[in-house]
Amino acid sequence: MVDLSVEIGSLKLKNPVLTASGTYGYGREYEDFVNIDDLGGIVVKGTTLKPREGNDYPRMAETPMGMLNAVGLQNVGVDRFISEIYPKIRKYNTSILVNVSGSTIDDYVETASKINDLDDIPGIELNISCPNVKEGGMAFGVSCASAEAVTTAVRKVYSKHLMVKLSPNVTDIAEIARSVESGGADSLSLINTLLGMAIDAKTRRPVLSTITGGLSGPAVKPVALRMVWQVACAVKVPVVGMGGISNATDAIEFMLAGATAIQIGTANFVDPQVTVKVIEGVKNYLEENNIASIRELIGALRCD
Amino acid sequence: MVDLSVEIGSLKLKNPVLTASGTYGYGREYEDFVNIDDLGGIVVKGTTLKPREGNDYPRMAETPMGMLNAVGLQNVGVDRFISEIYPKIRKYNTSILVNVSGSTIDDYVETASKINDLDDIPGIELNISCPNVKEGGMAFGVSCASAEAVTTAVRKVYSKHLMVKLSPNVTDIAEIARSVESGGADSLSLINTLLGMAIDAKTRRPVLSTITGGLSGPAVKPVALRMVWQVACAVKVPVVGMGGISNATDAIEFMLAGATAIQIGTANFVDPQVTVKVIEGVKNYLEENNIASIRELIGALRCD
Amino acid sequence: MKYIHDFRIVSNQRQNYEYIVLTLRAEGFELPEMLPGQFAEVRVPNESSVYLRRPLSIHDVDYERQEIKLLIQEVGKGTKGLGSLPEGSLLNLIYPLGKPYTLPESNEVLLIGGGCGVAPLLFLGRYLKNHGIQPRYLIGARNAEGLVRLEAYRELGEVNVTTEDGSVGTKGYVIHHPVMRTETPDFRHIYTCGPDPMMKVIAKYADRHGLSCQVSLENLMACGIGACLCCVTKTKDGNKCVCTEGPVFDSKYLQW
Amino acid sequence: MKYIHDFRIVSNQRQNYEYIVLTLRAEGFELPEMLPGQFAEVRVPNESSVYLRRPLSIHDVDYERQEIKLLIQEVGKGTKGLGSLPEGSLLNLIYPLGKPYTLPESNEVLLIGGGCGVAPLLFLGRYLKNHGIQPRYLIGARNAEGLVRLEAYRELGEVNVTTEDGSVGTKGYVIHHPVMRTETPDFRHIYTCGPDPMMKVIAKYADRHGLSCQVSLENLMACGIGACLCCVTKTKDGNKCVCTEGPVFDSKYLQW
Ligand SMILES: Cc1cc2nc3c(=O)[nH]c(=O)nc-3n(C[C@H](O)[C@H](O)[C@H](O)COP(=O)(O)OP(=O)(O)OC[C@H]3O[C@@H](n4cnc5c(N)ncnc54)[C@H](O)[C@@H]3O)c2cc1C
Ligand SMILES: Cc1cc2nc3c(=O)[nH]c(=O)nc-3n(C[C@H](O)[C@H](O)[C@H](O)COP(=O)(O)OP(=O)(O)OC[C@H]3O[C@@H](n4cnc5c(N)ncnc54)[C@H](O)[C@@H]3O)c2cc1C
Ligand SMILES: Cc1cc2nc3c(=O)[nH]c(=O)nc-3n(C[C@H](O)[C@H](O)[C@H](O)COP(=O)(O)O)c2cc1C
Ligand SMILES: Cc1cc2nc3c(=O)[nH]c(=O)nc-3n(C[C@H](O)[C@H](O)[C@H](O)COP(=O)(O)O)c2cc1C
Ligand code: FES
Ligand code: FES
Repeated sequence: MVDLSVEIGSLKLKNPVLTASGTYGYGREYEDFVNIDDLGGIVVKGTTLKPREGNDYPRMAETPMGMLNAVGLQNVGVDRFISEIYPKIRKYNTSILVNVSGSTIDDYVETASKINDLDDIPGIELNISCPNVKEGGMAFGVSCASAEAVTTAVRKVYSKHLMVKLSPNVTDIAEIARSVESGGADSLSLINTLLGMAIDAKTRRPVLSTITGGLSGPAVKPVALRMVWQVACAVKVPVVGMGGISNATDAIEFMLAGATAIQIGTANFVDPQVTVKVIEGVKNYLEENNIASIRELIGALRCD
Repeated sequence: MVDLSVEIGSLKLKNPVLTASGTYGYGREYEDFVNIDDLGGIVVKGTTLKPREGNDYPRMAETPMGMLNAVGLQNVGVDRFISEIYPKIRKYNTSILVNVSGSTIDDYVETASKINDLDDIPGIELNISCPNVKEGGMAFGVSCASAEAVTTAVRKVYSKHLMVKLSPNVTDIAEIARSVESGGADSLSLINTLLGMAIDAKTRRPVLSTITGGLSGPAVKPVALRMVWQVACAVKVPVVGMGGISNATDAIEFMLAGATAIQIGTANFVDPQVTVKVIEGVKNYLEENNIASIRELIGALRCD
Repeated sequence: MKYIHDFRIVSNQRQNYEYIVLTLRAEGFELPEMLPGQFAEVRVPNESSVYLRRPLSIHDVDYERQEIKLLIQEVGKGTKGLGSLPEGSLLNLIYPLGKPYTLPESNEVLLIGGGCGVAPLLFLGRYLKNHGIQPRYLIGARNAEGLVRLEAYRELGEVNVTTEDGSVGTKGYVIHHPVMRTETPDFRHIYTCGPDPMMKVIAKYADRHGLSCQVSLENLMACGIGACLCCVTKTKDGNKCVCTEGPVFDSKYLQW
Repeated sequence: MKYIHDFRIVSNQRQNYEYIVLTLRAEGFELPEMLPGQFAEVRVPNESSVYLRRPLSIHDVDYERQEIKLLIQEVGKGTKGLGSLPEGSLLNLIYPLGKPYTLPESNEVLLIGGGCGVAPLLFLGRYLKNHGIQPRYLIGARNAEGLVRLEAYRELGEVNVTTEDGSVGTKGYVIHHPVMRTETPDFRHIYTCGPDPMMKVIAKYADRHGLSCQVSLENLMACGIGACLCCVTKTKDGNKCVCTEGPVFDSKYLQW
């Protein structure tokens, strides 16, 4: 039997396959298709201090092997998350991380400290990289100073696993990664979506209500893989890779590039069972290659 | 008859369709498939002061709806370009631009000034954005100061149309665009390739000899379109858009976003006749929509 | 309960230059219960640059033959890809999705369809009939050729038609048809599916005459199962997902 | 002169679990002159995430029937996509590309193929024969099943085989075959195509015995026409494009 378990710092996962925030709801949306307990973990929807209605429709556009979204962090807010949703999902026998978003440092801090009290939430993923809301989010993720500041502030109030999710819309992601590491992050996840745009030539209008939106799916995989490799080379904390992962080979590539675990996002829309197929496929790869533990793959890229 | 002609500053093109540097050789490679004189223009291979052997094989990897390349500016150098190639291509009845690359400002300046003397080359495209060579190129394109400095230096010695090609691997492309405009560029072209990476899970090695390479093709179109829109909003000089353009609809989208002309790169590999098909398709679009001149499309995106 | 299944395409029948009907058979599994107005998220096989699934209404269900039908208007890459599928090949569906049309409180109904919006109304008519309610149809199209599958609808009830060019039936849009131009409509419940502008006019008409009106929206969707929040419409309670809270809504609930 | 043409697939014949032969007919145009060793850049239709064309050797040409053949090993998405194409459909080719094998200076030749590298050697054998030179083959595969189209090669000349598992012919690689183990080879010219490691050993052997050796490389290609510079190999004159300066090279010219 091959060993699929990995440790992202204090976070012990039964396997390295998590679901990406904003693409898996609260897990329950996929219960008809997957035994949620089989997953390494789920990262639930972006959660903010106050409820958010999100952006106007239209919020999506298909692009070549990808999609743009402009959901804009529609969510019920952290209080209703705690009172209504948490009780229903805490029973899952998998690691549930909450993706925390905000417009000000105080927002992040207050939301994180509320989640700190939830016994069955072993960690948060700090989203300093959402391109779809005007008032902030991504702004924190594109400068070293602000990325470090928000991390440091949340670190003070949040005692469990603190994962920080990086924006790919930057000149030098390794530099941002090092700042966030200095700020006290336990791990880094990347990439969030690339800022993109779609136009309808017929109506001569932008497709999205917000004009620009976030690109995800297989199209972004080469960029994501490059950034994961750069970041993994630049920091000591574990890295969680994502961006276009659609099958076991993709997942293995990210781990070779240095990811300790991976997240699957957009591919869930195409195949709601993709997560368990990836887990199965990774297991087969290890067996075929006589590798006892998946941990041997982490950063095992041969560059000689 | 609809009018397809556009003007990029002093550069008058019979239609807005150019070919992107590094994907169309010197035009001659496509002579069996296309009447080169039908094109709006061709941007020839990245040309450097000294001949370059380029990077080691393997230099490419296919990715979802795109490709990575790591050619590394293999070229015969500006002197042999002038003595051997220029005489053969100057006869084309289309605008020929030379893509100029370098590792130092002096390289750029010297190469540009040699090309300034060629009667049948109405402009150069200054490549400050090549991700595939260690010693420079992209480095110039990712900071405002160096982007402006190289533009200013070349401007002093180059009296014809100076187009500067921007890198998409930056946090704020509008800021770089404004710097290059201040430096004296007559127009801006974008995007060059996005820095990406491919891994072979079987061999556990990078696919490219250089580990990372430049991503192009339809996959990058949403990012390119967004950047063209941002840059066209930020500067007064004309913008030439590219990145994944594969058909007339794509071309129209870039023009609506603010491009005065467009370049087609990777799509030439899939269909060597794509350029003339795009020209034909754009003509049909204008006719169907009763638009007299293609210039009416430039920046005509409705965002109300 | 939602399912993900491979169906066998037993026939792909072209209706006109832009409509096709796919008949899909369940092989190796039982068709689950489906209700009219529900839809499937269909994976387009082998089409480069069709990445996401496409939402399509359940057009008809035949439990005896274990078959369902999809009525598809070819508008873009995905639907054209579906139109070119050979009989015998497999098609992957996530289904049945969304909230269905619900039974009316009294028997006088009018089912109004425009464009590919007629698709769910065949299954709905059959369902109403099975519940003792006689469906009556009002179907609009651009021209005579645009009216597809009329025989199937006629088997279920009276069919009134409008065409924009007047080539068949009343000239104009559905709201120009005599059944809707009277101040004393002889129906109490409207079920409609079609372009938003059409449905908005119908919803206003229903309001004015105190009729109930169930509309089925066709918003752009990425997941179809409530996970991505891309398909929202404005309602009295804020943004709601069309794929889970709809596609069928009481028109009064919407703020579109 | 290079062409871009849609060919009709008149047959798609499976050879074994991983090899197929496509027979393509020119319809509405004349086959241009092609030479052995040249290749085509083939567009894989309808395959999602196969974006670029795939280079494939001209396996055989029949000017009378206006047909060409491709011998394809299914190794990934693109070649599998080609393997699943229905007869009657169209396939777009850019062809003929690259520099061909050239005629030898004397008549004693050996054609050595490994894996899908056997593909160009059928056309080459026919060409040599037409020029009065009797081809002799040495073909290597993993096992008996991996040896495809042997009858076709046998029609042209003597065929020697090796298999790695010894199930047919000599056990081992092509270089272990008796014709290559003698210190006095009875051939003066080697033509080879196959995996680089195999060809390198063969090139060394040729060197040692003063034989001429033409190798055909299978580098990764994006354009196939000399425009992208992705397909280079190291030569005595620096990096050269395999698609235009090759795929066939005199082994002495290479520095691989
Ligand atoms: C719940 C639901 C049920 C549906 N039922 C049916 C049905 O039974 N039969 C049927 O033919 N169609 C139905 N549709 C519409 C169908 O999903 C779209 O036509 C299809 O997704 C278009 O895909 P495409 O790749 O062919 O077009 P694309 O290439 O993606 O787009 C072509 C053009 O159509 C527009 N378009 C695409 N999708 C939609 C949409 N959902 N609404 C409005 N405009 C759109 C695009 O903006 C573009 O201009 C339904 C949609 C929904 C949400
Ligand atoms: C001039 C030339 C002539 C050729 N002639 C033939 C022929 O007649 N018959 C035939 O079956 N094949 C031939 N090939 C090889 C063929 O082009 C590749 O096998 C094919 O492109 C693989 O595409 P794919 O999508 O199936 O595989 P992919 O999914 O792209 O790749 C599958 C695996 O194969 C490897 N691979 C892909 N292309 C090549 C390549 N060119 N060289 C080495 N490894 C590769 C990849 O790295 C990967 O590991 C030729 C190649 C060249 C350059
Ligand atoms: C519809 C949608 C909604 C998303 N919402 C969030 C979010 O709320 N918070 C967040 O950090 N990332 C969000 N993302 C980004 C994904 O979590 C992920 O980083 C990105 O999509 C890249 O991975 P993928 O290519 O596998 O989808 C969203 C992505 C999509 C497609
Ligand atoms: C094989 C290859 C070689 C390239 N070489 C150059 C180059 O020499 N100089 C340059 O400025 N851009 C070069 N580019 C970038 C293209 O000109 C273009 O900016 C990019 O590919 C995006 O456009 P596309 O998606 O239409 O290909 C190259 C691209 C490719 C694919
Ligand atoms: S389509 Fe994803 S939530 Fe409705
Ligand atoms: S494949 Fe493009 S130059 Fe050879």
